[in-house]
Amino acid sequence: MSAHAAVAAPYENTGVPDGKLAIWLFLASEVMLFGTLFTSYIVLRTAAASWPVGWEVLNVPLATLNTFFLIASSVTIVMAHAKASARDKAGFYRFMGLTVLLSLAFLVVKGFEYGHKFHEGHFPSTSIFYAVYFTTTGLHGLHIIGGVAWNLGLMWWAGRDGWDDRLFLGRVEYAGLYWHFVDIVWIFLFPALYLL
Amino acid sequence: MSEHAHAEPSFTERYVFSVDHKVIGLQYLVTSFVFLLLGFSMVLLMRWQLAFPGQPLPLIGRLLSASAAPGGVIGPEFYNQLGAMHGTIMVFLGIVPLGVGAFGNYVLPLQIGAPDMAFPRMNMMSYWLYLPGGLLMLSSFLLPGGAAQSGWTSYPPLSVINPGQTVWLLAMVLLITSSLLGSINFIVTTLNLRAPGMTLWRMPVFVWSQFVTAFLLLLAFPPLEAAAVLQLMDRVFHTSFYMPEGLIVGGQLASQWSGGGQSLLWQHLFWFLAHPEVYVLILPPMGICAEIISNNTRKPIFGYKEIVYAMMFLGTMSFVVWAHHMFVSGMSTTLSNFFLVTTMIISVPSVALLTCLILSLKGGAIRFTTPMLFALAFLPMFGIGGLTGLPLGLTVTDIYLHDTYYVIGHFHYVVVTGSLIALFAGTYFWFPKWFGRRMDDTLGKIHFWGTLAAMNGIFLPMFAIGLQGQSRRLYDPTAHLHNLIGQPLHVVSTVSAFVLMLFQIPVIYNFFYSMFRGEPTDSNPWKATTLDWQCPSPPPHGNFAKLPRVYRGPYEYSHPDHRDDWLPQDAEKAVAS
Amino acid sequence: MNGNYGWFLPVQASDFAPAMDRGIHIIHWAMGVIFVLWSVFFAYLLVRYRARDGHKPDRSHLPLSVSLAPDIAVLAFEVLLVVVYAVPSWNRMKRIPPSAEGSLQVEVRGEQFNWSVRYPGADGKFGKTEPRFVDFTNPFGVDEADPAGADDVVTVNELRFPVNERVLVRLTSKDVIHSFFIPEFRVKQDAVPGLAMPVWFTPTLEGDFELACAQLCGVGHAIMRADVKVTDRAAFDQWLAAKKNATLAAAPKAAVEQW
Amino acid sequence: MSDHADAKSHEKLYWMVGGALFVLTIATVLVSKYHIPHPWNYVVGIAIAVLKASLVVSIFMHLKWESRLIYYVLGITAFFAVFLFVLPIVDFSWTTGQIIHRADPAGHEAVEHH
Repeated sequence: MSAHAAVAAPYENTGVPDGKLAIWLFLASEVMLFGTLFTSYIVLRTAAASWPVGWEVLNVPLATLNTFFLIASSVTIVMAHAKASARDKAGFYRFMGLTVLLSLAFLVVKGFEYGHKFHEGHFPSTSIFYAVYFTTTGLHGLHIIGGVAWNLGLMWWAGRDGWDDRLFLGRVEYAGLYWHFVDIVWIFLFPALYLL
Repeated sequence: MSEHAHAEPSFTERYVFSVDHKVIGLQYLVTSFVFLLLGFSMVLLMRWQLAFPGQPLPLIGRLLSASAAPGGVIGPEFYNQLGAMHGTIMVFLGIVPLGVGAFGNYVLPLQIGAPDMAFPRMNMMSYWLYLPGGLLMLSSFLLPGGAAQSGWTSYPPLSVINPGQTVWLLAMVLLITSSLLGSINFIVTTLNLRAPGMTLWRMPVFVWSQFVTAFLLLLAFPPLEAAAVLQLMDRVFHTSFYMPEGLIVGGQLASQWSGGGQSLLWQHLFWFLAHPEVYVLILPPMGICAEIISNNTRKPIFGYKEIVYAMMFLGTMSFVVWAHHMFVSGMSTTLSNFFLVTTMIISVPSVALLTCLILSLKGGAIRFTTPMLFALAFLPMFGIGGLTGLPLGLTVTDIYLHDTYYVIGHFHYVVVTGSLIALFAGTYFWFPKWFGRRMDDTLGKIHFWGTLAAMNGIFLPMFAIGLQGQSRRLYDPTAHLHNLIGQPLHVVSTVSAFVLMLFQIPVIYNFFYSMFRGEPTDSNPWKATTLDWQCPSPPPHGNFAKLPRVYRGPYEYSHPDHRDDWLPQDAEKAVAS
Repeated sequence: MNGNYGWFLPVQASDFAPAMDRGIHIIHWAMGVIFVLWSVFFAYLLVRYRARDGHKPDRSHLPLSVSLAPDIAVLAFEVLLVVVYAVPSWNRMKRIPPSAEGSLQVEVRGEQFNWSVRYPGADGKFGKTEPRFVDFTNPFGVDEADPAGADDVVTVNELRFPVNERVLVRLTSKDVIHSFFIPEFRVKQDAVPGLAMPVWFTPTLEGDFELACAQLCGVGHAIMRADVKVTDRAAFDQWLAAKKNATLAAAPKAAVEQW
Repeated sequence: MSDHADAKSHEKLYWMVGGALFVLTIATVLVSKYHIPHPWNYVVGIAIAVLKASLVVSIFMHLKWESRLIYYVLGITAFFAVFLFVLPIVDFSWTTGQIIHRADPAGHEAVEHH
């Protein structure tokens, strides 16, 4: 990706490799994106006449299970990075595979939840609560799909000649950083929509 | 320098899908100039309708479609489309890509001695998201609903009810993603790819302005992207983020929106972006002016550190002033006092920047080359723009002046006679670096004096019309009685607008003629000290044959113990003889 | 075109107008002085330091204190302006609405390209309104059952105020954002659907004025205006009574079928 | 980045943090199930979420061992995000007083905003 090796750079630089700086900047912009969604949620909630209680309207036990999936996938992706830095290829495949499986499980549960709501006749246009619910979880779901695609790409690339590429380790770490951010968004989204 | 030496790149790889920051810079340059021309021709149609309401357009009246302009007379719907698209094209497709995309992409790596951007492929992706976004925006004119017609600010509920906004929102998402990737690229390049010896405090002011602008783009655009997604959901899936209860549209209850939303939420999120956006419009041109003034006064600019600190302070404060656009929109009045104070605070760094640039002239030997003429004209013109911002920033006087032509005069003085003139200066200044040839000087001076006079002719009357209380975005100003007295001023503005279009012909001809048959120049015609003039022009792939080492600050002109009056940054030491 | 409008600000026809105009005058005088001073200094610099034979640029710079003087001066002027003028008058004009009893209440509701106006009539109370009762003859959707609404007077695109009496407007909108702007009264407030914004002023001059919509509200934004007439109290009461009889004669049928 | 020597200790640390996150998730669900008086349930809910997020950021995202530059970037973002949050909410806390709570189109009176 970057035009020069991070380590032997003759250039005046900050010691932080390009990729890491880029991913943290990207996460900064994502913080502003999801921050806006949370501001809109809080503003719409304070201005609304009445706001349904998460327990009655949404399936909280299922969402708790979903949270477990996402937290587990966070653990497995950081383990995958640890294994990759320890040059243990089998370990890397095991944990990265687990991460992809857990995120797919999250998507399946989310799909089931959406289907159940559509079946009951609740659509984004039904009320402001459902509008906020579908939009925020939908955008978060899109970010998860992006993450899954990135992780699968990494595994495929590792299989070909990526494992010995000098940028491989960095990219695994950046995939991890992005994934932890998506997990943090869910950590705030889960209580905001379901519990409070 | 480049890591992937492979077979000689094909034509498309070299010019169309190129990863070289110089080619991408030129692609941005030509595309944004075309968009500026398009946006300007739209405003000519509007100006005709404002000066002579109801009279058919001469010559091209018959060419317009019957629905848009029945009998050659522009209809109100088409007028609103022109208004909304003029604003959007000029801001998002014209000035920002020119200032950040073209000049930033081309000149920044050269000025810090880098071979290319940190992520060349992502840089190419930025352009190839910007161009489809721009074409999608333009194509909305041909779609059945017509283009967006709720102003470039697209306030709901009007923008949710009106046709044409969906394509506008999709194009905006593309443009925002392009700007986001661009800003990441700029920040990483500025921090990690500086030539050895080029510490942060030896970077030219232009690089600092691009650096601060990149942070503004990075952190201000995502809120608009989220707000655009919410508005897209309102339009397509009938959610009601911005639609309150009990809307009665066209006599019936608008039942497709269940209500519960807040229209003011969009205004907060939009202006949270739009105010840093206007500082994105002004910071790169100020950086260009600092370069040109220092070069043409043959002495270091006044207060390098003050300028950089003022730019940083301007960037920081620009996130805290957005609601001075909403004083009369129903925002809480206590909050208005807060934004009044922050707006007054942000005027200080603008004054500081202008003071430093003007004091840079003191003690110099001013050469009145064409770029210098434009840069000098920037100072008083931006002064008028800044000063007229005072009554608008003050809550009380804004009650009367909000959304009148006074506002239009204010921001056009800042953007047109401010940014655009500085960007013209940059074009004349760096043209020899881009093409190895110089733009013709006499044509340049004709273009300068004509453009300056015509621009003032358009925008000065707007202050008078605004003080008379004429609202903006009026299809036919004579429909309101209190506007009738200002009608002759509209005629003056319209005539000046057509004159301004005439004066753009010299620069267009000059630009394309000099590209191939201009007077050839050496690699440093202006005798400049910054690194971009120490490499051949046009620079080859990888820019510098030998990696330059930097020994001193950017503006060492008239150094006491150096033989000629400019000492390049990468020169080992001053040579006395 | 009556004599209200000149080359500069329109006639001052409300109690806020003099205060607002004073601010505009002060700022424009200050801007003029600052711009002239800067231009003179700028021209001097261009002439004095132009490139010519025998003229060497000198790199000595003014000390920071001198260069920051203009910024400090502008900031001091602004702080003075904010503390002495802006915050107090803003609070007076926009912060605390006057009591409903002490002022003439009017409900103004913007819709795409008309201003519906309602006076509460003798009982001083507005009738309850429902969105579903809205139709062409009933722009506010006044509920028939509510006795308070019986004596309300409804007009479209026509406002009338008695002179020297405080007016409290309850401003809202039916569909999109409009803006209640009377240039002569120096009053402007966006009419946001879903919000009821208080706007208040005291007309001080009798005559014909104009309410113009100041926020883009669609295709007919340019023609969205209403006539504002300020007369003495007697003429106002007479007009109100005449209007009352007119609306009674054309009272909508009792049962409005539901569709 | 962490070199190989203490890789083992890091892995143990990751599993412990994973466990802590599990426990906190269960805690936040239980807290919301057994109702806490009005203002406090928000405070506790947000506090647990912030605690979980800080665990993920500091350990999983290696922020503890990161260079100061990343702190500056996150500091700037946090500074602007605060304004993005605080000001619209302050504004709407006043604007809600102006909202017209129309009778629900279905006819029954909308609950008056307390």
